Amino acid sequence: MSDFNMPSLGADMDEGEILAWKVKPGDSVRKGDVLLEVDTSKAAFDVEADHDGVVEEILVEPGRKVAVGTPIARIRQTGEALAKPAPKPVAPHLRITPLARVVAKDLGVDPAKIGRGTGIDGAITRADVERAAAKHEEPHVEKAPPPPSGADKSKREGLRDAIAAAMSRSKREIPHYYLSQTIDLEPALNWLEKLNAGRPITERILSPVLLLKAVAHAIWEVPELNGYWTDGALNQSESVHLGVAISLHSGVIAPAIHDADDMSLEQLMAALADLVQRARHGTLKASEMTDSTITVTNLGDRGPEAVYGVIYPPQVALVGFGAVMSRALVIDGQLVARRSVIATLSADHRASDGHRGGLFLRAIARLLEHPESL
Amino acid sequence: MSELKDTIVGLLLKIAPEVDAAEIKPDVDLRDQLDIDSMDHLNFVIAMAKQFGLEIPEKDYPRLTTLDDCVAYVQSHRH
Amino acid sequence: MSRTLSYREALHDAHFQALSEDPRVFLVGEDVNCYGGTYAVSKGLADHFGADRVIDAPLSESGFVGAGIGAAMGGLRPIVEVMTVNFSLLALDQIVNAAATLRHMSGGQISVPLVIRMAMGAGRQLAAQHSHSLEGWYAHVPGLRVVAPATVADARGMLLTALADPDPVIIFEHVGLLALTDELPDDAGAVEIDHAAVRREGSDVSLITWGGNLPKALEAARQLEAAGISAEVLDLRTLRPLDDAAIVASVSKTHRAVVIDEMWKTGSFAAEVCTRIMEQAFFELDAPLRRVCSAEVPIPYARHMELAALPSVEQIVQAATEIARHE
Amino acid sequence: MSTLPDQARCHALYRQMLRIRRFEERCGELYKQQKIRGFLHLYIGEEAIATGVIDRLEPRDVISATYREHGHALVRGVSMRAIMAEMYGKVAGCSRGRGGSMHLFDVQRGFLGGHAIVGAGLPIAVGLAMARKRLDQGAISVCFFGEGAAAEGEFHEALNLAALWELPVLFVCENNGYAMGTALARSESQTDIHLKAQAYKIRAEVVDGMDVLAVDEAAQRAISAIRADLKPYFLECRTYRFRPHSMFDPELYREQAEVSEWKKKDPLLTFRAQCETAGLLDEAAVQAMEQEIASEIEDAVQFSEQAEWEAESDLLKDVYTPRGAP
Repeated sequence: MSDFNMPSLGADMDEGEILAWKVKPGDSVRKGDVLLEVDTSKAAFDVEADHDGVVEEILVEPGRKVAVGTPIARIRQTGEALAKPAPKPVAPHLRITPLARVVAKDLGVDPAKIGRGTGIDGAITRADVERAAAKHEEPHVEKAPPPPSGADKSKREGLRDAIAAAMSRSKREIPHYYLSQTIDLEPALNWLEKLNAGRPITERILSPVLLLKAVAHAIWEVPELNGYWTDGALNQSESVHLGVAISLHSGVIAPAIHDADDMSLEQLMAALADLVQRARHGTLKASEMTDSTITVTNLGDRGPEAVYGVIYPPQVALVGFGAVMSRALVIDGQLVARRSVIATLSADHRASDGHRGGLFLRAIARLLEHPESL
Repeated sequence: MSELKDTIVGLLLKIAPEVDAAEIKPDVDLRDQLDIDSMDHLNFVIAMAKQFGLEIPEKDYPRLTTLDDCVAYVQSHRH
Repeated sequence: MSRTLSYREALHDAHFQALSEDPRVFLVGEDVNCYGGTYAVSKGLADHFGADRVIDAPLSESGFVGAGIGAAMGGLRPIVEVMTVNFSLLALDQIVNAAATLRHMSGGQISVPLVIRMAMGAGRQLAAQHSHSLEGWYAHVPGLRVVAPATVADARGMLLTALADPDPVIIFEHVGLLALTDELPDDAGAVEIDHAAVRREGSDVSLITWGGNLPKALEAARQLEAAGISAEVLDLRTLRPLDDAAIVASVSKTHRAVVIDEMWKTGSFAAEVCTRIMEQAFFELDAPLRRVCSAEVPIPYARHMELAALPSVEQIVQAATEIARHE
Repeated sequence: MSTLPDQARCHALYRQMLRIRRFEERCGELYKQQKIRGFLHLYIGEEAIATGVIDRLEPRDVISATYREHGHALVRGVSMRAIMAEMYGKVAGCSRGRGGSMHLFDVQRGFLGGHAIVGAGLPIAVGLAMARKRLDQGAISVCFFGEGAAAEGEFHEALNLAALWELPVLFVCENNGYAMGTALARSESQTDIHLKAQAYKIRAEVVDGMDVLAVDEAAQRAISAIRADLKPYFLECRTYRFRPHSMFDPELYREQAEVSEWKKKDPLLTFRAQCETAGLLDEAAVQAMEQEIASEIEDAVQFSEQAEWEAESDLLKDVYTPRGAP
């Protein structure tokens, strides 16, 4: 028998709210199966089983918020004896008045978190929702002017809280250094256009995928940029899980593409498309939120020229790409207009030095000059 | 016409569920106003291609910049 | 200038005015002339207007209601008094099969500008054949207009408006209201009958009713106020066509509603009101709807049993408190 | 047997009865072709009554009838096109397609239905008489109904009110012997319907409803009496329905022999024979009438075929008088 604890889904996560259990006592689960949905201050995530087994007991019902590390279920590992009969399943229906449901949506309050309401038979009423919303907003009252009203206000604030905590910690603890390099993308983009020309729309590759692939391979050459700074030391990661910054209305998140370095361009393209889609729909998995070993932020072909990002702790590096645009470059002594991008590196000086960082950026540039090798 | 527009807006909402359909301006760059990235936009173009049975070459992507563009594009490519 | 008068006097005055102003108007019904009207509404009218305009009818409800329909079709403006809604069942054929249908069956050629007045309601120990509330049955029928004056001003004014209406109008006069008094301006007259009226503003719960239960709802609202619950009282006034907008507006303001109806709960008009709220204002609701209706029993004679069968102020207060104290 | 009037009147009476007969026959055919739906009650055999009575009325008089009222509407001058279109359910019908066969209305011609609740037309006719008496003294209200209505309370209430209040109503009972399938003797203890009227002190007489001249004469008597004193009058016209009650009726309740016996009294046959004997009508005249009538009917059918259906968007029309209407 083992306790299944509220997982940490990020460095900034202190507690989590159980939105819904996807399993019930008696269910067999395999490692990787989704057990429950947890809401952190950032977003809702699916949490997977970490080993095969049978769900014995649900310890914390939906709607409750518990600290990271709190046992929330008991899962008997395969082979263990049955401890006791399974308790009756938890009633899943949320008792809430129609008005409260509407107001909750307007205020961005998740009614499932409110618990028992004060209405008839414990129904959640508008007043319950408004109280919950007020509680949520309280810390902001002094710090900042109230944000614009509208849908997902509270969710937005939750995510902002998390970003604020993580970024503050990053700037407080991590001695950043910054490097940049202009990279000629003409060969890569020409190659890609040819590749795409013969492909149906669903199989075409977007240029940012090339950049991701280049980053993933460049890491092989400068591995100290890939990993975590924990307990005063660098723990280099053997796997390359690329965190990809995705801008949502509520704020930026950077879920991971696992083992990006082993992927073909097509696989990477598919993984990225899937990740963006699920990020938009709030159906990311918990592991995707915690596993990134390095983050890439790409401000897109319409963004600014360069980005000098803040490292997401406990990672030790962040790679940024600005807008792809035509620039005057000197190629073989000639001044020519070339499509190019400014790649930047923000790195933790505790884990690496500028020289190694420079090699890393040059590796990216070199890889992109020979896209066919990617 | 407006049915077509509604269909396209529906596709957009699938790509970017946070968007408020009522706030989409028909003549403003979708990526700017909806804060979606190139991947979202590609997903949107793919969805359009599937929905309307169109083959949309890469060079046509810039012709799908605004909602009005999309409507016009579908109308001119659909028989 | 104004004067205080009773609901009964207001009805009388309205008849007097109607008979004075339009020679096409006549009143027909059982005991409206010599007896002065069962509830003395028409007392003295025959002296002024003569026996051929204040006409005693034999006990032939279908006959004289049908005659009223024919007279209305033929260009007159009859007021037909049916002694109680219970007796109107003897004329149900004429009201439902003829008055309500003729305009439609004739492709719009015929109007039936008929007014039927019915006493109704319990509270006077008249037992199970003189006390019932069936206004919802009539409100069910397209082609009829159904009104229920609950105030002295409406008793004074609705008859005149009903007479001006080109289609059949049924006026339900709750016998519990006859002694109600109020001050009316001397020039009080016709009132519009298209809209419900907020009789008391409130913010926590809507008490929706009409006719004879309005005083109970108002009293309940007073008691609720003392308990810290602000009740809005909506008087529907017209049951067909129903003023949906007023109902939705009140519920959208208070987010809770109790509908008070002296009909039996099963198939009551309150059920119709609740359903409209569900259809049109579901997402405004912050509590389940409540109905306070008559107990499912023919109205008993014995006083205490009769009272027990009817909607009471206490029941209204209790229902409202139940849904309003859970904020 | 009554004395025959002049030739022109004989032609008019015969022609009117023939017109009803041919129209009803065509209706029966159209019903089988499903052009006419719902209930269809044919007046065949009873034509002499509507013809004899209505012909004697003035435009200011009003008529109410039953669901077997096509003949009455035709005699009253409601256009055949409008009647046929109504049965087709077209918006050009006299009740805009909302009434059908049982609910023909034409207010312009004082034809006020078309009432399909047995007995319910009588109180309404009483009320119409109240209005006639007050607004147009001398005008009368005529009410047609079957003998089945005599079993209804409304029959008795209406007769009593008309007599009590002294109202100018002509009650015309079309006694065809059967209330649907129930023979008179099986539903009434007193089968002489006019006696019931007399019990309410209403002048009442029995008329041979198969003889158009007898009906015509009785109607003249009744109508002038009513106009003179504004009191009701009651005619019990004994007649027979040659066709089933409605198109759904298998006629299990009467013998074919009885039908055959009555058919010998066919008002068209007997009146024609009478006129022919007197030299007032011949085959050529009848053929000319037949042709005219056939083309009128054909025109009505064509008109109805081509007429428009009412738009469904008008569904809720004519439930209430539009606000602001006069």
